Amino acid sequence: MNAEVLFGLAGAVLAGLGLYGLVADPAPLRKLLAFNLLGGGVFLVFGVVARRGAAAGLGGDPVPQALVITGLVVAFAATALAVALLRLLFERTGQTLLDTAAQERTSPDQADG
Amino acid sequence: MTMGLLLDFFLVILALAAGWWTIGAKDSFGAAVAFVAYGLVLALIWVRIAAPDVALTEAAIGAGLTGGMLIGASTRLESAKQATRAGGVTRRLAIALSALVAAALALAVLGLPHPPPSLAAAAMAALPPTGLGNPVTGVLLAYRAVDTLLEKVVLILALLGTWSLAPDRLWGGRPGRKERRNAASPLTLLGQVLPPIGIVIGLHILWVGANEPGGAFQGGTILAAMWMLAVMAGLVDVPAISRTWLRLLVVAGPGLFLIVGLAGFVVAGGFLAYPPGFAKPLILLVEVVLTLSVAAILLLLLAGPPEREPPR
Amino acid sequence: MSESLLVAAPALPLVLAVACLWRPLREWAGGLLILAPVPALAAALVVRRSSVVTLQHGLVPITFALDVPGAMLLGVSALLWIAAGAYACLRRCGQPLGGQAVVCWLLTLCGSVGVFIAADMASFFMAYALVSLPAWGLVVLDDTERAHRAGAIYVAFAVLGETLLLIGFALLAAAGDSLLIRDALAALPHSPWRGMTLALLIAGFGMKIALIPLHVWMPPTYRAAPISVAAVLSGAAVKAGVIGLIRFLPLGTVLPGAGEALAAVGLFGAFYGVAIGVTQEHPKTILAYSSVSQMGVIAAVLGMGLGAGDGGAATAVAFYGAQHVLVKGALFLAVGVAATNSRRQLWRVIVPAAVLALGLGGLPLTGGALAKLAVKGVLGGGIVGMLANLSAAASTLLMIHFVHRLAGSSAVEDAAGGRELALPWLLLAAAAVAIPWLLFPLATGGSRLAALHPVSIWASLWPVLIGAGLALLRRQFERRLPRFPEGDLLALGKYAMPAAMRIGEASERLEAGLSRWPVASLLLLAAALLLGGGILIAR
Amino acid sequence: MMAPALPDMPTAGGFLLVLAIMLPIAGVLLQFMLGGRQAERIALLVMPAGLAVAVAVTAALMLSGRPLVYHLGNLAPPLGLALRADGFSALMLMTTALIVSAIGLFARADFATPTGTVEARAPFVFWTLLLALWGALAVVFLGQDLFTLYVGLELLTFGAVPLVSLDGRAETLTAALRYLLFALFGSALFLAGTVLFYGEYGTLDIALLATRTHPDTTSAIAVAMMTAGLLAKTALFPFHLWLPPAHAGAPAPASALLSSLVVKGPFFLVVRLWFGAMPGLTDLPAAQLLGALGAGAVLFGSVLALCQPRLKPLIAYSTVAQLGYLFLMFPLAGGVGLPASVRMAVWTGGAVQAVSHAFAKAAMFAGAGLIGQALGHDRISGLRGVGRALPVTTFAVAFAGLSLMGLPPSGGFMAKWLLVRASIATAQWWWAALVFAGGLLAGGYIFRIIAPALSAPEKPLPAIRTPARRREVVVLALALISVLLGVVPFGLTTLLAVGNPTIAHIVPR
Repeated sequence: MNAEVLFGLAGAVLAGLGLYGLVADPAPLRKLLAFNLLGGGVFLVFGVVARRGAAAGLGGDPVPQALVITGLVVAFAATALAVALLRLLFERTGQTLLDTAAQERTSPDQADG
Repeated sequence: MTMGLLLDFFLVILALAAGWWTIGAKDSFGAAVAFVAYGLVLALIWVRIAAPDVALTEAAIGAGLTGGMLIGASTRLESAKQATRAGGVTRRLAIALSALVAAALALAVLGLPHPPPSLAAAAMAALPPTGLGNPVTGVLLAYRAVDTLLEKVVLILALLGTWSLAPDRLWGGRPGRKERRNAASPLTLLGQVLPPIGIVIGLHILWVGANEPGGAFQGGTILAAMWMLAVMAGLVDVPAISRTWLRLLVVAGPGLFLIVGLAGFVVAGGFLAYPPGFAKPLILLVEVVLTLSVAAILLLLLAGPPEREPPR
Repeated sequence: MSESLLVAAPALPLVLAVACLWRPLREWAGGLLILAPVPALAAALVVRRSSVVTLQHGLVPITFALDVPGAMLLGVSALLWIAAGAYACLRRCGQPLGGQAVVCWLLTLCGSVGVFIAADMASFFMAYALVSLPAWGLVVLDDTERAHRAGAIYVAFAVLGETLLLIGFALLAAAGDSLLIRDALAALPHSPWRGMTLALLIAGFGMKIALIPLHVWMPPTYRAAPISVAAVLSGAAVKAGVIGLIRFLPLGTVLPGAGEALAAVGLFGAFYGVAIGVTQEHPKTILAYSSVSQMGVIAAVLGMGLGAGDGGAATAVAFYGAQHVLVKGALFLAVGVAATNSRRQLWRVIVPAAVLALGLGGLPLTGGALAKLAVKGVLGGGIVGMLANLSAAASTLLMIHFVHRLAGSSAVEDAAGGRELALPWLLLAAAAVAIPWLLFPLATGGSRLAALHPVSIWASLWPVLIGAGLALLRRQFERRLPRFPEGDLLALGKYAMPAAMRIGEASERLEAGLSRWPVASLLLLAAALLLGGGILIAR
Repeated sequence: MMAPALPDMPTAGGFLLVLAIMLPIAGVLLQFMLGGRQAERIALLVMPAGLAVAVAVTAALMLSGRPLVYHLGNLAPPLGLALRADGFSALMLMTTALIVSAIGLFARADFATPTGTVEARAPFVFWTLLLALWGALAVVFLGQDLFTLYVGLELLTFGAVPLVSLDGRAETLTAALRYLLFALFGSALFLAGTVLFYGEYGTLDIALLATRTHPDTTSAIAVAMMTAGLLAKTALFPFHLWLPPAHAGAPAPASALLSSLVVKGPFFLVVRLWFGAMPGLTDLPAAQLLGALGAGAVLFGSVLALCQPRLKPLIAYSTVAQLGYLFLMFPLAGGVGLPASVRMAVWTGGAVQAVSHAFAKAAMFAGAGLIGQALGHDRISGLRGVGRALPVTTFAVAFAGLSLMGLPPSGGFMAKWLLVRASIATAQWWWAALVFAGGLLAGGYIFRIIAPALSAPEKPLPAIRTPARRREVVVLALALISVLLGVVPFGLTTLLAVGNPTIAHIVPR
């Protein structure tokens, strides 16, 4: 057992935790947290890949490291958009349930514009 | 077992505990707090696996911005009607399948080849023409510059999406509520003292990014944080989203990046290629402007959609 | 020059249909309806047999060719289209036809012409779709509840037929690896999918010619459609199915099983159509059941031809079909014309109509008698030949019933329109008498005199006499006859509806489940695991 | 070791690929900066330019018979990033350019900045996102690096989600949130696979991966995760939970873009992955699983379309169904020793289905928008008389329906014909039966729209707002293209063979 294997397995377990939250927790905010948790796990695996690629005097392969940075920014952007949607949904309806859409198909006519 | 490995074990246990807490916490607020802790532990792990650039980003974005945003959301949505918890069967299935996928991922990680493939040597070999010392910056601003450019566009789209949620009549107005300035509040003091220091640190991180860990995004995050602090202290207000200078600030970074890239067609024989000898100054210029744009975008993303009447 | 007529025949209606999207042109729509089939008629008359035109433009080359069966059906169909077009615009009394009517009419015409000359599968399929689907717009022209119900049934069967043919054609193309019908057909007997291909093709074309039990759309459709539309559908459009069978059955090869099955189904239909037809009240419905019966005879002839490997069956069937085009078209117009005549003058319609109608039963010296003579050889003299003669008797019975109903039905419908309506009708009726005599030598290679021989006359007379006798019997038992709804077996559809509704409801319940986040996301994880497992296991 | 084969070297004209991506992106930046009315003007300016670039790319491919390749920053993969256009990319690029331009023209009436306003919310957001989606799709169709493609997918998602909730009704907010969260779920899975690929092969470049991949445990898991992530984003049954509310709830021009183009992006990447990065997967039972999900989509989506009481949800479920056909490509194109002619049939069939559905669906949603505006509702039971009031639109919707049903001469027919041929040639009967059933069901749901539309209204329709003739013509043009694809295939096979090693050698030039 070395550090890379340890962190790699940790990344996998964290991803699993995130997946569970994403699937099973009904609150969208918690799903968002779980998504970020899942992302963290995946990035950690990428970090392990980078670390394994240490060479040429570098502590790790810089390419995956750079990709993780980009990935973190994209995940943040996603979180920001989702939070804005959630907040507005809450202000409008007082709830943030996702599984109500199934009933909405029978809602009265839309005024499409 | 070496000390280092012991420390790694400890970090892993901390990360798993924070992750567990994020999923299992009773209320959203607790979960969001746990997530911030999770981000900070991850940042430490990134240091441990020799990725200080990522560590900085994880701390700034993963723990700081994302965490802060989610904590804010959890307090806002506190009174939201809660859905009933998933049924037992669903949860058992979710546990089983998530565990299987995690196991598959673990299996895949264990199956990675020896010796591992790496672009480290190639990245270092290509670095001298750029004049940079930090290969991560080389990847972000030169080898894979288009990813970075598109990532900025992603940020702008997220901003546009956030703004699009405003009511029509408030379009063009200022986001958030006006913070009252309270001279006696410690926040005001912080808001007055910290930003100058923060700006210096931010610019420093940006500057050293060329050769040391750091760079546009990390620097921009710190600038945005300082700006936010000043906003929260009521010292400055978030600008109205219709302001031309604000729009210009937001697109300046990616815009300049794109212009430099297109100029590469003419002067360096290719899109996003830098002319020999001018690579480093050009990259630094792009980075400075990108930092400012990133700071503006992050602030605006934190501030949310416009909530006040637009200026007439 | 003459080859270019072959291209112009389907092209002119298509071009006019597109042009008619321009509103001002529709003012002259009446003239266009008469003009549009003219190149097709000319092509049938002038174009040399066995000439081939290939247009190399699209993904597949389009090939047109004309042979004797195709030319016969093309010519008489064009005549019917002209006459019915004239009838349609005269009936409007100067009122312009609607855009829907004109465009759908022209598109159906284009397809109707196209199926007779298409020599490759792609253009045949295209033409077949055109002759089937736009006709829906014609069936529902009256915009009544009945018309829309009939239209829905029509379209359902048309689409079903198209889809069966799509797969059948794909199998055929796979067998021969060529899109030319001739090549594909040559390869069919050796195809590993021969049985399947034949079944699909017969079912697909059988839909069009109302092979039992795929006939249920026909009576309600003809009943609901306007007179002129019913005339072209029953006369010309149905022959798309006939030419389809002629073109796509490997008639030169001996395929006993398939042939005898087709013959049996056809003969059954010949009697079944009459049996249901005599219980019907409305002249148009009776004519529809007569079509079911007549097409049954055609299927029987083709079946016998297929069983015996008799390539000559194609021409005989085409001749039989050509005769039916004119007679059935004229009879439908007669229903319309009868409605415009006062009771006193009704005989002017009834007498010629009766001659034509009895022709379907084989009345000597009529086209019908010639047609029966032409197919006699293929049917043979055995039990099948006997049954065919009996079916002629049955047809006579049905046609006497039709004439009776026609006489009792002044002002049935289409009461508008003037005396000039009689003109296209009379012309068509005259053509129905004369043209079979002209075509007879071409179709059979025999002499017209053969038809005038007393033996032949007796052979066609006795079934008519039996039919007449049966008609008298029918009058006796008029009250005791059961009543069947139009489309008989269609009534079974009411049992299918609840089943369909249940499927719909079950799907909606399933969808409500799948729309739930945990379900969808668990399925996603499961899919990821299955995909990974699938790759790993097979490795 | 041999040097990589020629196609991976940069080619003349490769800069066109940069333009194809950067033109819309530059447009987005300018729109964001100048705002207001300028957003619309810039979109209208970029449309012809982008169209010209797409035409130039296609022409370059057709003339040279070789794919276009460009190395960004003059740096070759694996360290640098490549852009590459093969025939399929060029076809999708062209489709995107045409549909985006058509919808842009169509949407001018819906998203005009009102006079007296400097900048209005909905128009500003719509015009900016229109170009953003275009740029994102260009990245997806041209990118060669899996991570760049990941960023492209995120661009696509972030461009699409705000369009769903553009009118701000609560149910569209829920729809947008579901869409976003499920798409993020997919992104995470895709990213996980990407990470594993890099770890195993040290590159993310598809062309390099194609020469290096072998189906060991890690690769299998990576491909499975990436595929699952993409399926979530393309809304293949049974992962379509987000699609009907999102596509039915968005404003009509946005629905047209989402249903015709946006869902094709992730599908395109599944093709890239299975035929490009990891060839050989289609021999495996996993390909049958993809086909089976496609079959489920066709049947289930069609039945649900038949059950919908309103027009836009019906069209949305039709998208669920039509996406299914695309996934028949995977089980059909596999098989060792499959004749090249069959492979070509499958490729052409899949590509024609993708393209003709895009045009047909854009026409349908745009047409549904016009009908909805004219009537003030989109209940199917209330469609009677629309044929008289809006003849051109009704005609266009009927034509588009023809293509969805797969009747000749439409592109939909050509696609089904080729897929059936391939299923016979590979002795996979069940797919032919599926096409059979799918055609009938599609006939049913199209008939549900057309039949009432062409019948007389029960009572005179209330005052109908007749749409501008120009808008109707746009809808008609979209529908006509989808129909004519079957007759005039525009040199499709030649184009598709460019840069596609599995079929390139059999197409005569």
